[in-house]
Amino acid sequence: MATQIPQTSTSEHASAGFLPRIGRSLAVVPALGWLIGVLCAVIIEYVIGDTLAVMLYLPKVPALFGTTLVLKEPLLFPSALLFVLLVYALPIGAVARMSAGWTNRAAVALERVPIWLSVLVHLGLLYAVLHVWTEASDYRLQVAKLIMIAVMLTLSINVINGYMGEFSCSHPGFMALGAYASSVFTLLLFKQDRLFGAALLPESLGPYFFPIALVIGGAAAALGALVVAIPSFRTRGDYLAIISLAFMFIVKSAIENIEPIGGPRGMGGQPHWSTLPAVFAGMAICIWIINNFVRSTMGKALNAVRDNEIAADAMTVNTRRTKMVAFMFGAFWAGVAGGFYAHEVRHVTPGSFGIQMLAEVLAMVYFGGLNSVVGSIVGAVSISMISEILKPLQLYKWIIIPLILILVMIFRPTGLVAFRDFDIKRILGARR
Amino acid sequence: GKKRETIIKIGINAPITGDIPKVGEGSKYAAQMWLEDIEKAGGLQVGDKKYPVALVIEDNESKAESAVKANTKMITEDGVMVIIGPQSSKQAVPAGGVANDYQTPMISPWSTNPDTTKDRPFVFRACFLDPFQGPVAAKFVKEEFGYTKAAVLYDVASDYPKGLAEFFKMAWEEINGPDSVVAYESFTTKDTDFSSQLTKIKDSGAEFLFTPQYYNEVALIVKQAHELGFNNPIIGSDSWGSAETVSLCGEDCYGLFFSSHYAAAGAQGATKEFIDRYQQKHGYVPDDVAALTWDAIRLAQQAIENTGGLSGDIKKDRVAVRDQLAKIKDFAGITGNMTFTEEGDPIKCAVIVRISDQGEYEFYKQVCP
Amino acid sequence: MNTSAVHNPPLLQVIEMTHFFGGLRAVHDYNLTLMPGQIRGLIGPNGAGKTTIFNLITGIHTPTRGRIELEGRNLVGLRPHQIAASGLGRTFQNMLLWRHMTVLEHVRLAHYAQLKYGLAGAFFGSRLRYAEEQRVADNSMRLLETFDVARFADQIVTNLPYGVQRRVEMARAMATEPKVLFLDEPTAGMTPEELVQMIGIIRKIHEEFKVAILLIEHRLKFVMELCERIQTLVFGEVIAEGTPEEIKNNPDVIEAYLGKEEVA
Amino acid sequence: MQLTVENLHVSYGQIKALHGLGFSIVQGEIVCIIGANGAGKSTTLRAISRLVDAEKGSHMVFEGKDLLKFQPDKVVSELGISHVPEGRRLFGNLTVMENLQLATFARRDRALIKENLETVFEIFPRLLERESQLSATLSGGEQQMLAVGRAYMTGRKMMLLDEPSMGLAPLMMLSMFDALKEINRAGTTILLVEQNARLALKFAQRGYVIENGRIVLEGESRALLENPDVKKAYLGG
Amino acid sequence: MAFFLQNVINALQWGSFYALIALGYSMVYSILMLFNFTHGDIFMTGTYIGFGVATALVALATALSWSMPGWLLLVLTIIIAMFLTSILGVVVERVGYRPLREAPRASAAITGLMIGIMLEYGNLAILGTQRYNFPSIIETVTYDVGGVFFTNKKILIVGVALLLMIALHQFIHKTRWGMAMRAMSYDFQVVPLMGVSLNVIAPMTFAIGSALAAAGGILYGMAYPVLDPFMGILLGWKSFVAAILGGRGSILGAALAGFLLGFIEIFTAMVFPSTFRDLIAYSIILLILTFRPYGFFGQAHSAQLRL
Ligand SMILES: Nc1ncnc2c1ncn2[C@@H]1O[C@H](COP(=O)(O)OP(=O)(O)OP(=O)(O)O)[C@@H](O)[C@H]1O
Ligand SMILES: Nc1ncnc2c1ncn2[C@@H]1O[C@H](COP(=O)(O)OP(=O)(O)OP(=O)(O)O)[C@@H](O)[C@H]1O
Ligand SMILES: [Mg+2]
Ligand SMILES: [Mg+2]
Repeated sequence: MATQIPQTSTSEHASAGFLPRIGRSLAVVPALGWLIGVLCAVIIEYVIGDTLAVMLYLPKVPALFGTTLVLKEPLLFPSALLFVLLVYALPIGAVARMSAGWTNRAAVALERVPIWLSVLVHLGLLYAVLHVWTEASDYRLQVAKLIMIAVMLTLSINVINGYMGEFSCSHPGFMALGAYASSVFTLLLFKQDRLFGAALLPESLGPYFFPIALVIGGAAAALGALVVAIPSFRTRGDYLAIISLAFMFIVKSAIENIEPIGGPRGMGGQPHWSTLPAVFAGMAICIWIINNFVRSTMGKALNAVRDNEIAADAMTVNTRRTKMVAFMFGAFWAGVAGGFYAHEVRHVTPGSFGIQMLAEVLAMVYFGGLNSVVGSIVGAVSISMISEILKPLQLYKWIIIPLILILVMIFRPTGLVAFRDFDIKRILGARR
Repeated sequence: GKKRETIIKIGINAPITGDIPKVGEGSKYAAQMWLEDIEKAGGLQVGDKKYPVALVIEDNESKAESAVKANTKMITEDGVMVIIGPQSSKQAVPAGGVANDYQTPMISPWSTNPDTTKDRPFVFRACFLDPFQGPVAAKFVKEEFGYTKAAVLYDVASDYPKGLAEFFKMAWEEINGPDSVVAYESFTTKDTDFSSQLTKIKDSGAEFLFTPQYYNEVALIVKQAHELGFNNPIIGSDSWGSAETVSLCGEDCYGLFFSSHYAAAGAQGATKEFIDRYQQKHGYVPDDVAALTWDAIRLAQQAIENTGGLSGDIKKDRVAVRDQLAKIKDFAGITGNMTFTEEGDPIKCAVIVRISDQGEYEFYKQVCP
Repeated sequence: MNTSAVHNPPLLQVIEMTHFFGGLRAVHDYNLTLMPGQIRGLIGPNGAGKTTIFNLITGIHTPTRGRIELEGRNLVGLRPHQIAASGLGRTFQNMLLWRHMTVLEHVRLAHYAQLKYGLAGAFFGSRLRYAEEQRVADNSMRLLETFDVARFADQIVTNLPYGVQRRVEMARAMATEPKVLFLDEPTAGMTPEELVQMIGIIRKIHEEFKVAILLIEHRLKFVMELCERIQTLVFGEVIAEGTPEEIKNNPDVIEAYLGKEEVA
Repeated sequence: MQLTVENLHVSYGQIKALHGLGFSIVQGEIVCIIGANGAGKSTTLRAISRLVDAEKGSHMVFEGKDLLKFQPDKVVSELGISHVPEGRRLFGNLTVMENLQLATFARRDRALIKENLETVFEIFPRLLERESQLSATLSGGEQQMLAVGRAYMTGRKMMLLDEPSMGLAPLMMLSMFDALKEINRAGTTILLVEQNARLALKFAQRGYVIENGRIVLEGESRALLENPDVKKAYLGG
Repeated sequence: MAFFLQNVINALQWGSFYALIALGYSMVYSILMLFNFTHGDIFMTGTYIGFGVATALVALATALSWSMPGWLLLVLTIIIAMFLTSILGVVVERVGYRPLREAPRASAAITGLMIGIMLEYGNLAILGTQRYNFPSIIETVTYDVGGVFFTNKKILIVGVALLLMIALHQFIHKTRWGMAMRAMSYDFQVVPLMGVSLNVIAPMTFAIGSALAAAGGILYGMAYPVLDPFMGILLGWKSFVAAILGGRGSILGAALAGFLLGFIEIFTAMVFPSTFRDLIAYSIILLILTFRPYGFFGQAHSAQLRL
């Protein structure tokens, strides 16, 4: 509900007495209303952002709500805050509230059409918001894309670690497989390149083949996942964690030893196909399919395997198939995320897919919340943002982020939004 | 509104955190020393105007993805004119792509991977490449000792040692015929035990060992080799060129040779000045990263000055700076004289350094391409 | 053994099943002929091997020796979920519930083998899937009502009272549409009042779903009232088999299991 | 009074389990608590052995000492209250013998320990047979025996028994209750929680009936057995 | 032959480090059922503490112009460092693990990971990026027996590892304390009912584990004398591998698996091209676990992950 607007809730802390009242009056706004509010805000920023920034002595339109400025130049904090208030908080709140009447009516109307249509309408709006917002700065765009890739990755690991309850450490490995497989595909076909020679197809055709490249990446990762899935029939828990860890090391070491794909030097020159619409579509599809799956009875079998395997077996659940599906499915999306990553960063090295990345994705998934699609989104977005914001602190960043995580774990041991169904109907529905 | 003043911003893309913080620190300190100089002079004189200068230091966390983000941010948000860094090829290659796309000159002080600068007119580097340094070491050993059987020990998972090891092997086999590298052994980053590889090396009858590793590994490799009874010479590369090599390795390393950009002990002129200043300020002799960063940033300064005046339009100025960079001839860096090739790689001489019996880096020999 | 078998083939037949745990012979030459719709009891002292028999039949352990046939089809060597899907439902002595799942989810999941929408349906949400999920949900609610636990449908099982959990477990077992239901001490931890209620519930499902039932129980009242025939197991071997009356008066059973007071 | 409990309040997060419950026990008694599922019987025992925290205002005194001041391990080692928890809760990775030995962790009286051990094996000969088997692989009833034996080994001023008859075969149940009587005769107070009310009341001298976290009835066992309400609600008609 | 024997010795030394660290890891891991991801960093901190203590002792001895014999210096260093590091272990238990005792195990694993990162960067923030040279506490003596080289330090290291392995195994299996620890790994909630205090057993476990890490760290520092704030990461993960390969709950298994890991790494590098070392070594581990799903001495029931 109110989770949709972090800006207002953080920036209006001062008026604590107000807050409940504002909160109540905003509670009637449906998702549609919020989206429209945010769209207005980003359009306002697009139009007058630069002028306003100059007036507020800001060097530029603050890229991430001024958060990246605050630590570098604390003096600019009031200006940044004012900017955020004027450009985001106020317009969003006002537009959302004022349009609540008709957006609610629209939401009611949308409740009557097939759900996918309603979802498409909302997604379209959300995309519009992102599109306008990222127009302002390429840095913003890149951060947004990398966050969306992180969301995919976190979701995919939640399938295994959260829904099925195995402590899998192999995700960097899956991602590496996806990144490399899709890169090989695109470089082979569309790029004149040191490793594979001339392009086989004209590059202009490329973007149409990008989905295929991603699927190939995902498939490679899914195939790799068999190495972990098959032992999981007979063992689990810690032992499986080690198997998956070994898998990660094996993938890294194997890539290092394959000269044709660059060995430790890595592989570069991928075309820049991870555009905003592509990544956005990828993420939306990923969320949609994963959410579909985990909410189906077949997907709930993952939970049963996690909570008690013997009982699952005795209740006709094919546990082997379930594990196989979970690993391959999770790995598939990690591979797709890897494909996006490779075509965004445009250079992959085996060294990137190691323990450091593992620590990061684990942090995201456990911070956000186990067994929850929303949790993964929250985890990926917040950890990525915090990590971006605190960069100016350099070393101390790595003391503060762990501290935050420890506190979250102590007070919410299963993560921020754990064990909650992502109920699209309820989220998109009208509010009364 | 009000007109914004033109500030020349230099971006530093360095691994302040992550697994090689020392490298980040060296880059940061060198850049800050340079900034002091400029500020003392009241700014950077370009044409007939003095411009204030600012450093934008971004941490790339020793990660490719963060290096890319840092470059994008510095270019699109901060509006830097030149980027110095990233240091490791793992980050420099992808980050170079970004710089090139945005037509922003970038100089990586330390990256040896050919891909960093290849087909990227806007990307330069300040160090020499493996295809040059490998043969230098091979030739030196042949001329100096006349050996015929070589052993190599390197980190497979790391770009620099692996590349150098390969070129060394190629050069050595060219001189001494096939199979003259009798042991070609490897390990993985962060390994500390090399006993198995060293046992193999010793068993192979190699007359010397070439190991293009970083200083922390050098200490371990040399000590373990001695413990295993391998007492033949051990030869290194420019990555040995940190004061820490000797402080960590101690007497075990005395008398060994390595190829490098400069020799700290015998340094003269600007080089010595830099070393002394750095040491005074930070308490240790700067390593090659710091020296190369210093040269890179001075190269950038030179190019900016050579433009003869800034237009105020950052996009145009960047192109102008890049053109001037490409034109630089015989730049007198503290790590040697440099001229850029077509690809943006410097042509420079190497020196052979001997670690003296006092543990100092003595100039031994110069080798030019 | 059973003469009517000629006309009416047995539903479940276990022949000379034997099992060892290491050197320990837990079950020895166990035979069982269960006719459709029959309710049978299995009693015996602690550690006699009753639970082990259940585990063997339902595939959790594989018997060292012996045959198990359901409607003439061999079950030995099948994986537990296949055995379950072919018509053997069960509950567990220690109740194996899924800690993080709601009551309704428990029962829904037990329909797993009946789902036909496949992975594609699960991923993309086909029409078939929604139809099936709806059917499963309806059926689950019906079962919950049968067991009188519908009001807990959306609660996480771990916080529920013991007796409720037992009934959820039975509802879950019934959702697999078993032909034979194995109940391992279904009344452990229940009050006498609930015990009576449980007798009613078991009668009801027996009639409504036409399942055959094999139950392990130490509460004699329960066994005597429900079962047509009872086997008594001691040290893995059946020492007596017969109607409740016969068992109650069998001196061996009294000696090994019941004790004199209980009968009196 | 050996144990006095007054105004006991316990909650599990949002769920309130006990609402100001109170009762008392005299040294050497056998007292039982009966009640429906979820009435709060186990919670009461857990509160006494301090496994769950009692809320403010609760009052528990054992032999003149404020029970609430003791850590759970001290309740066992210093006050001598042992507890057979619901669901047995054996240490499955330890053998039968190790489970019994661990129970004497805080005890120093070696000679007596040895004697007690023999007593346990006398009551439950099956445990002796299975001495070095991992307790996780015991049958349900065997586990129950071990749980009782283990509690016997810890401290013996008072024993809290949570459904000790669960899963025991009739004969075994009789012998266990005989053994408990024996233990009681040797001076251990017994507080018994049972679903099987008839059995419990037959065994105990006094009983309490608990409903929704409150004591609703108390009295001599015999009286309770005759009480029509109890008969109807807990004795199966 | 000399070549082979030399590698056996290499493997023994290298394996004994894995064994030593895995022992400490296994203590906490198998008792508290925690993935103790901090262990590698406690090991690192222990090494630094040992470094500090040794340096201070040498300085003290010089100041008092007293020539301390090497073995005394070593013993003193180890004892003091073990003590100090065990305090660190207790603190880690108190802030990082105790509040999460009832939480899913994976959450505690994450806090562990995070505390580890804090230790790394805390170290970096305090001591800077410089690497330190661990003092050579005792004089290295190299022996050459028919072309096989080994040093007095190697003998010491292998000896200590074996000794600690046996001592710890006895402690866990033969004493009441050990029994209580094992019980705790199975069901910590009812451990108090045995008259055992969780708040004594858990910190004690951490203290022992951390002290072992310090001992291992000092020996490690003597053998590989380059200190680095990130030196514990890889060793920590590998000892994690060893502890689990040995089988949950088995101290002996952990140590043996540590030695095995050492042998696998050294011998794959010996037999195959060393570039394939990790690939082959980890494939072997993967295969071992595929065919021995519960490690060497583990039991099936112990594999459940508490969530
Ligand atoms: N995995 C195992 N390893 C060794 N012995 C086992 C194992 N499982 C069970 N046993 C032993 O086999 C015997 C039979 O156990 P089972 O659980 O079948 O008894 P039961 O008849 O169900 O008893 P109860 O009525 O007490 O539940 C017991 O003595 C038990 O200790
Ligand atoms: N760990 C827990 N978390 C939440 N609620 C609990 C927990 N344990 C018990 N409860 C609740 O507290 C109340 C009392 O439970 P308690 O276990 O004491 O009942 P009981 O009388 O022992 O029942 P039973 O006969 O089923 O054992 C019940 O409503 C139960 O649902
Ligand atoms: Mg049983
Ligand atoms: Mg209870």
